[in-house]
Amino acid sequence: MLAAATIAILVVMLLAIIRCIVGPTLYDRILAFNMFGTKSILLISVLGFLMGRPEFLDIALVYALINFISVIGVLRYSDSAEFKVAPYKPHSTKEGEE
Amino acid sequence: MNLVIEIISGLSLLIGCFLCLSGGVGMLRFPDFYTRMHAVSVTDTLGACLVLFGLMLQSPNGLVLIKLILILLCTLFINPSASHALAKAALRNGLLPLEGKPDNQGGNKPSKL
Amino acid sequence: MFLGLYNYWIVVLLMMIGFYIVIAHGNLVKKLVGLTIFQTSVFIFYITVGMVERGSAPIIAEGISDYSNPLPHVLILTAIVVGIATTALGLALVIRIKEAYGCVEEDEIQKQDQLSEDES
Amino acid sequence: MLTGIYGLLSACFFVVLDAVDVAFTEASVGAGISGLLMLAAITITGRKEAPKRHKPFLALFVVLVTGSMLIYGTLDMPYFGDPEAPVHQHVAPRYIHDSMEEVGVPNIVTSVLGSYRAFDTLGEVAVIFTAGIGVLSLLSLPRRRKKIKSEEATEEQMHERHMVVRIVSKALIPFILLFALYVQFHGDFGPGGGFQAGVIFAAAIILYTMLFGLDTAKKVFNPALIQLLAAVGLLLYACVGVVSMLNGANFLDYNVLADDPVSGQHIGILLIELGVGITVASVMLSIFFNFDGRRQAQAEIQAEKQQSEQEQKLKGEQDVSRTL
Repeated sequence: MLAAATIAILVVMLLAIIRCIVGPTLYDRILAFNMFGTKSILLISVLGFLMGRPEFLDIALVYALINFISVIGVLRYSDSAEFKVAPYKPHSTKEGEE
Repeated sequence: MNLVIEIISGLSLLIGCFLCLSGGVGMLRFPDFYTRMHAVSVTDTLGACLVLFGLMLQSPNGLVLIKLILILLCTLFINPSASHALAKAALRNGLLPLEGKPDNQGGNKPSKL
Repeated sequence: MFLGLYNYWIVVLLMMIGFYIVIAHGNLVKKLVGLTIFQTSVFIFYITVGMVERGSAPIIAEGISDYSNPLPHVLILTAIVVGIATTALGLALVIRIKEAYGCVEEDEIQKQDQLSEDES
Repeated sequence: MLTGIYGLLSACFFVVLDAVDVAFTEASVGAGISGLLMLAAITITGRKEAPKRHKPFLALFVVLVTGSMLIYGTLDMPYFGDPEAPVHQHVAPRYIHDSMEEVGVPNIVTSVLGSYRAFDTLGEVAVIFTAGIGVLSLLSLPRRRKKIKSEEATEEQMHERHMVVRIVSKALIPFILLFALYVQFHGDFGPGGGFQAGVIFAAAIILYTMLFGLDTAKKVFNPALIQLLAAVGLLLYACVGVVSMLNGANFLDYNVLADDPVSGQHIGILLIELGVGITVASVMLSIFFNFDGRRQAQAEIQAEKQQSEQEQKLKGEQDVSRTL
């Protein structure tokens, strides 16, 4: 059962990587990245059980935290430069959209 | 008793993996960012919970169980809030949802917000 | 017969990707990315060398007799953190170059250097 | 963006290869901080790359030749996972078999890092410290006196926008800090140690900085104090060595730190791991603060420039209308 779970998770990770490379917008990529992170948490926990060394769970926990931090970081930095929105006036663009 | 636990854990692992897979397929096949996000964030959270729950039932000792619960809590908190922040940022930066076709039931209404 | 060597081929592939990025791209940030990839290939090389078949993670526990070689792990563990520190230093240099020259393209910087030399 | 995935992927890879400690480090460094620093640099330097002028055939050729030569070289290497390979014959068996009696720490990686190769690790920490100093001297900004108004507006913006994330993070940050301490002091028994703990600690504070703004974070974590701490960590490490020398042993030989050698080793490893953790955390933090400070300063300059341009434009229009 664990082996099957590992294979399934690996397949999902592959799909996420494809979306990450293809992804038309930046946000698709971040989304795929987030998903990839979650899947690797699962993968590491399952692998730990598969190998009989559950010490690996620490790493999974670190992933869960670091993944969140990097998603937030990407969001913060993408706000200011990637889209050429005037750096510190986000309201103006929003109003322009609506 | 042992067998029952084994079966339950196997089942939850299976369902979790199925959810993850469907999320992955949805991520690849759905037409625009918001639908993809929907596919991913919903299935991801539940799938991860189920897989971790399945592992929890198999855990050999208390420390492992506690760590698994911590991971579960983390995913439960982090995943939705990251998705929320992502969607908000995308909307704010002017990424519009794909609008329904005119002949659809959704009509011409933009699906904003 | 040579299939047992596939780990080295993967390492070489990664290393060459990094190398290519370093040579072919003019953008200094891209060059640093290439260097990072190169670096990771070296990490992977060390770790694969230290791997032992049927070995387990080098944390002593009961009932396990085979462990992987801990020495490469130690070397790489420190190397990763040192690597990020040096990468940060490189990025800092790039930022200063950007402020001084207004760009991070190699050709442009050389051109500007040439110009200022000609003037003086 | 792909750097993050790359870090995660290589960390998974290390897990498969039994290198738990390395995976731990790569997970915290490769996935988190390195990607963030790259992104910060990209936001400063601009995202677009100039089109290439010359064709990359020459580069491709060089790369291919080097690659094929390297692959030719691998033919003599030992097979993957071969227990008879030369690497496993030299000092590794001693580490694996004797470290439990000599050092008394279950995690062999920690005992090698902290005890057998402590001198090497001291050098690495010194390199990190030097890199931190380098970044500081390159990027540190003179202290600004006046507060620019646009900045405050952003703070408000961040608050409005990321309310949910903020609240979740508020709950999460203490947990991350606690976890970093756990990693720091549990490094003897499981995967972990000073390097990883330092990075995780820094990551928590970086999360705080990103959500609450650089200035708030600088009020909470004083940059001068952080720079001081970086030096203190390194000094702590070196002092352990000096103390063991004063007790009549070699530099960084912990056997003499307590009555019996094993507990002496324990004390020594604990102390130097603490030193490593402090140095790594504070160097990473000061690097991040400086990068972010640069970015903010640049954004402010741009905003000011835009404002002045707009004003000039307005003035010009007024002039035109007046002349009309």
